[in-house]
Amino acid sequence: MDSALIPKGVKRCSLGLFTLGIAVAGAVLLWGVYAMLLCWIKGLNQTNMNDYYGFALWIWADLAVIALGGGAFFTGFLRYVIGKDELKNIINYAVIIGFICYSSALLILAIDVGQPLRSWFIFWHANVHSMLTEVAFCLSCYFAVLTIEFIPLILENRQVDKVPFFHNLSHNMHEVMAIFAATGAFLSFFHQGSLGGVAGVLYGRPFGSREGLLVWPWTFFLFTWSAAACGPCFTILVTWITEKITKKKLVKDNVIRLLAKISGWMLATYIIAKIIDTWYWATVTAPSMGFTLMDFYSNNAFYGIWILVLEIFICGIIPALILITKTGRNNSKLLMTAVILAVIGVCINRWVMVLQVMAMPVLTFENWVLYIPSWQEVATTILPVAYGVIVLALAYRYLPVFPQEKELNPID
Amino acid sequence: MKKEHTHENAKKFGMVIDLDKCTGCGACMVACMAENNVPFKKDESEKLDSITWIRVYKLTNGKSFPDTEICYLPKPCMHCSGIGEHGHSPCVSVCPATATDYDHTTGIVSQIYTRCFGCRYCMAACPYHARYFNWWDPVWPEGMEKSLNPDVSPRMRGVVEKCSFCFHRYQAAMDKAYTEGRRELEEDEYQTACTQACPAGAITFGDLNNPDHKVHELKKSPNAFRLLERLKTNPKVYYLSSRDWVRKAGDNYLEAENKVKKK
Amino acid sequence: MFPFSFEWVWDAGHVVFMGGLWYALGIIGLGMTYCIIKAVIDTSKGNGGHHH
Amino acid sequence: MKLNRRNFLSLGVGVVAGTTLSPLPWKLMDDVSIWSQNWPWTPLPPDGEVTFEKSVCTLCPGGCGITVRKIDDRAVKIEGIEDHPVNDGGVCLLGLSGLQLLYGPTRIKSPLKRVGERGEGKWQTISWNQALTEVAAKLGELRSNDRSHTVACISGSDQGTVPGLLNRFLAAYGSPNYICTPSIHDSYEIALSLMHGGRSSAGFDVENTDFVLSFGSGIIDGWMSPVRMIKANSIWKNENSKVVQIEPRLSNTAAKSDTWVPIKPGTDAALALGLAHVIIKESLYDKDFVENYAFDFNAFKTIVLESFAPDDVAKITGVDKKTILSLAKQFAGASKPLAICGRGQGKTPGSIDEVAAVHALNALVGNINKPGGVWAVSQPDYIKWPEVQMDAVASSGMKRDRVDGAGSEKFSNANYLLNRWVGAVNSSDESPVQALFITDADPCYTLSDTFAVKKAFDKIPFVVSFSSNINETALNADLILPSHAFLERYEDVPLSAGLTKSVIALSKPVVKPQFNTKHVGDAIIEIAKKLGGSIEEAFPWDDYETCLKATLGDKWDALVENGYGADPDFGVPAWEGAFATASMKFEFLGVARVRSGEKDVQAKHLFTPVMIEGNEKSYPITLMPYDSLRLANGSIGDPPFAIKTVEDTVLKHKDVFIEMNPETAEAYDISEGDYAVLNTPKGKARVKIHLFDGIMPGLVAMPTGLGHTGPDEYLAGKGINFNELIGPVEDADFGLDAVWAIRANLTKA
Repeated sequence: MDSALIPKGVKRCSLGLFTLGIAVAGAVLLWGVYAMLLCWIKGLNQTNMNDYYGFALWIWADLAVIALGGGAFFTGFLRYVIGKDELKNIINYAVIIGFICYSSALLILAIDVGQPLRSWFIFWHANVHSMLTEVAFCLSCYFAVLTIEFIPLILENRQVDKVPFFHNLSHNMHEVMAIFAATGAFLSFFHQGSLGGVAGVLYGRPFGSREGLLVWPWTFFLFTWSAAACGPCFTILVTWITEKITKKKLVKDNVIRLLAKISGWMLATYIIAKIIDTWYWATVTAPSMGFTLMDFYSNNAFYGIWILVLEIFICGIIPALILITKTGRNNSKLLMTAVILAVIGVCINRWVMVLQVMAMPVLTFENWVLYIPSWQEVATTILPVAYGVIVLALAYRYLPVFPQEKELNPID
Repeated sequence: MKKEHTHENAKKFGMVIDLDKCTGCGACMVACMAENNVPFKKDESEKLDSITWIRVYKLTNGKSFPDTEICYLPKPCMHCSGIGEHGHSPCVSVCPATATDYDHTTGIVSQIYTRCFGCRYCMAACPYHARYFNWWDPVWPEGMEKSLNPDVSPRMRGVVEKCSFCFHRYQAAMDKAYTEGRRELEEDEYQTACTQACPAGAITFGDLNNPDHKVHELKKSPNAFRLLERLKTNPKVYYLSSRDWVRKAGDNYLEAENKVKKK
Repeated sequence: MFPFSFEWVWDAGHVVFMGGLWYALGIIGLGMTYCIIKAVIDTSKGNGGHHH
Repeated sequence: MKLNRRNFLSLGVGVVAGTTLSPLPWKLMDDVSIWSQNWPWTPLPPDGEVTFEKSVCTLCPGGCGITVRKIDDRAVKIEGIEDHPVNDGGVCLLGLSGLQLLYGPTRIKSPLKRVGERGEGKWQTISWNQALTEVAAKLGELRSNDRSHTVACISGSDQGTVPGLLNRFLAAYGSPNYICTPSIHDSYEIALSLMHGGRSSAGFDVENTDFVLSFGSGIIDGWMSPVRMIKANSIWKNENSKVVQIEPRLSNTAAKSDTWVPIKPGTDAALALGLAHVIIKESLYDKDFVENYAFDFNAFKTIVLESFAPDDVAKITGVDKKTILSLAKQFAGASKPLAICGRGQGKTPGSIDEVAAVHALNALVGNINKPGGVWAVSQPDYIKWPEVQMDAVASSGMKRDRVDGAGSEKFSNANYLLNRWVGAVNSSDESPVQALFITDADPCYTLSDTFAVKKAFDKIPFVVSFSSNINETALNADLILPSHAFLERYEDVPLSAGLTKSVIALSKPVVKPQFNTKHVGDAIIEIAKKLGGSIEEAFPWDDYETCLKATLGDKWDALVENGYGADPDFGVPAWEGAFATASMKFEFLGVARVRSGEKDVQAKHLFTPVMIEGNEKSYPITLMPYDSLRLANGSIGDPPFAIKTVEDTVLKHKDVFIEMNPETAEAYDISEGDYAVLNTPKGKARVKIHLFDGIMPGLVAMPTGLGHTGPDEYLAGKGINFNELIGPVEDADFGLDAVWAIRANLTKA
C-alpha cells in the first residue's frame, strides 16, 4: 500500500506488521505523553523529586541521551572534518539517532523545569556564567544543526525527491554539509562539555566539584571525551539491533570496525584521564574539603563503591581493551559486549555525576537521601525510547538510510 | 550583575546566631513564614519538600545516655559571598536565567520569582539546602489569605524560593530614611523577622562591615564559626557556640584532623 | 541572548560567549539561506526532479 | 493529484514559515509567560495603609504583649511589644501563628446547634436570639425545678472580668460549680497557702537569679510564660548564671542547662529533701530566715536529717551521692538561688510533696520574696462589683456541695478539682451536672483519660461551648455560642503565670469580628437578662464593653494606648509580715501536716511517692509525656504554621514517634522508624520508634499536643493524644491529679 514511499531496490515488511509495531510503540508513547501532561498540568509534585533531590532521573536521562547521541557529532566530525570516507555508510543513522536523542533531551528538559512556559528566559535573561546557559544555547543550536543534517535525508524520500525544489535543496545541503557538520562539532564539543561542567562547577557539592582549566572543570573535558567515545558505540549498538530486527546486514563490517576502533582509542584515553581525575579528586580535592573517598560511597548499598568499580573497570577499561585490539573488534560477540559495556559505562557515569552528587550529605548533620522515581518520571523517561523507535522505524522504512543496504541485500 | 561595584559604601548584611542561647523553640521559623507568606500544606512532615526559609536543625553529639547533648541550629540562607567577596555564591553563578543575583550594595542574594523558570540548578548547587522549590500551587484555606503580607508576593508553583534576609524590610527602611532625608540606616531600622521574633535574642543581624553594628564584633568571637567554611562559599551567617563538638559539626574534617579546628 | 535585560552589563565572558554563539548561529543561518536561495534558483532554471 | 499534493506541501511550508516569521508566536510566547507570572489562583495580597495595634496574646497563659501589623482592615503580622514586662519584643511560634486562628477554617462562624450525635460534627446554623433563648429556657427549667446547682461552668481561668461575669452569673443563678482547668498553679497555690498562709500565686524572679535548680520544669519548653522564660534563659547565659535541670529525659531545657541530672522519674521530692539534708547538715542555710521567720524548722530538720541522708536518697533517686552533695553546696552557695518545679509546661498539678520539698529549699536559703527568688504574689483585685443579691433559689443552690468536692472538709485547700469532677459525674447514676458551660478550655482533649471525660460529657444532657475555634470539647457540645476570637474582642487579662509584677493587659479588637460571633461577656449578660429577676439585676451593664470600661475605670485609657498596664509600685512584703499562717511564720511542714492529719509528721508525709498506674510485670516500661513549644497542648491546637515546624522524628504523616533509648530498643529488637503498639492500662496506640540517646533506659516518652480529632485537616488525625493513654492519679489528701507517667508495654508491630 505504501510501496510508493519505500526506497527503490529494498524490501520492507508488510504495512500491517509495520503498523502493529508502531502501534505497540505508540501505546508506550501515549503512556509517556499522559504522564508528561500530568506533570505539565498538575506540576512537578507528580514526581518524587524533592528539595534535596532537585536533579534526578530526568537530568540523568538528559545527560545520558546526549552522551549517547554524541555518535552523531563525532561520526560527523570524523566523516566531514577528518575525512574518514567509509563512515558515510553509517553517518545517516548516526544523525537520526542523534536527532532523536537531542529532541528527547529538549523534551525532557521542557518537562523537568517548573515553569516550562518561561523556559525561554534562559535565552532572554541569559547568565553566561552558568553552565546551563551554555548547555541551552549549544544544545538548541546543535539541535538545529542535526535537523539540518536530517532534512536532506528526508528530502531523499522517493516521493519528496520528485519535487524539484526539494531535490535541489537536498542536493545543495549535501554540498555544504561539511560546514554544518564542523559547526555542529564545535557546538557539540561545548555543550557536551558544559553538561559535564554542570556538576563539576558545583563547588558546594564536593562529589561533583572538580577543578579544571579556566572556567571549565575537568568534567567538562571528560564529558566531551566520553561522549565522543561512547556515542559511536551507541550508534553501533542501535545499528546492530536494527540489523537483528530487520534480519538484514545493513552496514559492512569494515565500517563498524573502523568506528569501533576509533571509539576504542577514545575510550582508552578517556578512561586514563578519568582515572587520573578520580585519583586527583580523591586525594587532593576531597580531602581539602574534609572528605575521604569512602565518605562518598556510603555503606548504603545503593551508593556503594561498587558503582565506581563498575564504571571505571568493568564498563571502562574492559571495553576499551576489547575495542583497541584487532582480535576483540573482529570477534562480533566481543565487539558487541564491549559496545554494550561502554554504553552502560557512560550512562553510569552520568548517573553518578547527577544522583550521587544529590544523595551525598554535605552538612555534617544531614543524612544520605534516597530517592525512587515516581511512575510519571519513569513513563516520561521511557517516552523518548518509544518515540525513538517510531522515528527510527519510519526513517528506515521510507528513507534511504543505509547506502550499503541494496548491495548487501540484493532483491532477486 | 556587577553594577555599583563601589565598595566604599557597600554593606554586608549578615547574621550571628548564638547557639548557646537558641532554645529550638521554632519562633524564627514561624515569624519568617508569617512575614514572607510562606505556603503550607496539609501534611508538612515530609521535610524534604517542606518550605521553611529558616529551618531549625537538631544536632546531637552522638554520645549515649547520660552523656548525650543536643544543640539546635537555625539555618537560613547563608547569603554566600563566594571566594574573594565577588558574589559568585554557589547558586548565583549557576542560575541560567539570572533569576538569583548577588546585590553588591547589601551582600544579599536575591531571588526573582517571576524570572525563575524552575530548573532547580541553584538547589543542586547549594550545599546548605537553603533553597526550596514550590512543588505545589500554594493554597491558603478560605479566609486565611487575608493574613498575607503585601510586601512579599506569594510565589507560584514551579519556582524556587529562599530566605531574602527580609529584603523588603530593607527597602521599606531605606524608603523611610530617604523621605526623611537620610542616606544611612540605624542598626535597628532594618532587622529580619526572625531576629525580631526570637524570644531568646539569639539572632543578631546587621552590617558585618560596620564597626558600629553588633555583628561586627560578635563574628570575631573565638566561638564563632560558619557552616562548611572549607568549601569557600564564604557565608554571611555566623554561629557562636561554646561547645567544641558543635563548632566541629559546622564542617567536615578528616579523621586525622580530629583535634578540633582553630579557636 | 540579546543584551536587553535591565541588569545586563557587558564583560569579557559575554563577549566570548555571545561571540561564539552568534558565530555559530551565523554560519547555520547563512548556510541555510544559501542552500534555499540556490535551490530556488536551480528550480527556476528547470533543474532537478529526477536524477541528473 | 500530484498537483494537489504539491500545493498542499507548499501551503504547509508557507504557513509554517509565515507564522514563524510573523510576530504572533513571539507575542504568544511572551503572553503565556506573563500569564504564568500572574496565575489567578495564586493570591496577590492587596496593599494599603500600614497601622499597628497593641494587644495581648491569650493563646496561652503567658500573656505576651503583641503589636499587630495591619494593612487597612487586615491583620497581617503579629509581633512582640518591645520593652513589655513579659516578652520584651519576643513572641513564641504559637503567638506568631495567631492570625491563622483568626482567619482560618477552624473558626466557628455562627451559633450552631447539634443535629447529629454528639461528636459527629453535624450542625445546624441558628440565630443568636434562638441560641440564647434556648439556653435561657434550659436554665429557667432547671432553676424552676430547684436544680440550679446542677449547672456547671468549666473555664480556663478565674481571673479577670469574663471569668468574673461567669462566676457572678452562677452565683446569681445559684450554682457553686465554677471550675478551672488544672495546672501546676493549683499545687503552688495550695503549698503557698499552707506554707506562707493566705491566698497567693507563685511568682518566680527568674530574671535576677544566679542559680536555677529545676526539678523537671520545662523552663524553655513552655513552663509558665514561655517567652519570658526563654528570655530569662538568655539572661542566665549572659550573666553566667547556672542552671541545673533534674529529669530523666534530655529535654530542651536539660540540653540548655549547665548540668543535667538524670533522675529516676517520680522521685524529685526525695532529691529535694536530700539536698535539704546536706544544706542543713553542713549548716549552709540562711540562719536569719530559719531562726526568725520559720515556724517549724527544727521539726523539719529532725525528719530530714533522719530520713533523707544522701546515701538513702541516692538509692531512691538514682542520683549519686557525690552529685547530691555538690548540688546542695552549689545551691546554697549561690547568692540568689532559685528552686522550681512543675513537670514540663506544668499542665498537670503534680505531686504537692514535690512543690513543698522544692519550696522548702528556697526557704532554707532564704530566697523568698527577694530578688531572684520565689515570691508569693497576691492576686489582683481591681474588680469591684456590687455584691450579688441572691434570691432564695440562688442562696440555697450556692449552699450545695460542689460536684468536684473542692473546698469540702476533705479537700478544704483545693479551689477546683476537675479530675474529681469527671469521676463524680461518671460514678453517679444521674449526672450531678445537668447543664455545662465551657469557655477557654478543652477538657475533652486536655484532661488525662479523655475517654472518661467524654463519657462524663455523654451523661450531661446540655453542653454549651463558647469556643471561637472548633476543638474537641466544642465537637462534643449541644450548642456552640462562638465568642469573638482573641484579636476581635476587648478583654482584661491579668497576667499571673509566674510573674513577679502586677500587670493587667488589655485584649483589643484589632480587627472587627469576622463572623457572626458574640463576646462571651455579652452572651452572659444577655442570658441573664432573659432569665430576669435577681439574675438580671446582678448585671446592671448594657453590654460587656460598658462593664469592662466601668471596671477598669481610670486605667482604661492607658491600657488602650499601651496594651498593658504595670503597677510600678508593686512589690511583695519583706519577711516581716509576709506570712499569714497561724504562726505568722513560714511553715516548712505546712503541707506535711495536712497529710499527717495534723498528727505526728513523719518522713512519709514529706515524700509519699505517687504510684503510677499499671503493674511492673505486665507493663515493664514507663511512658511519660513531654511538652514542646512547637506542639500546643492546651485548649488551642497547633495552627498550620506551628505544626509545620514539628520535626519528622516527632511526627511523620499520621504517625507519632515515641522516644526510646537505643538500649531499650535493643531489648525489644526494635529499630529507628519501626512501628510498635504501645499498651497502657488506659489505652492502646500504634506508634513509631525514634531512638534517642537522651532518654533514660526503660523509659519512653511521647509528645503532648497531637492526636486531635479536629479542627482541620492541617492538624486532625495526626499522632495520638497522650491523654488517651494515661489516667489521673489522685493525691489522696489534696485531691489534685498528681500523675506523671503510666506504665506500658510495647510490642513490635
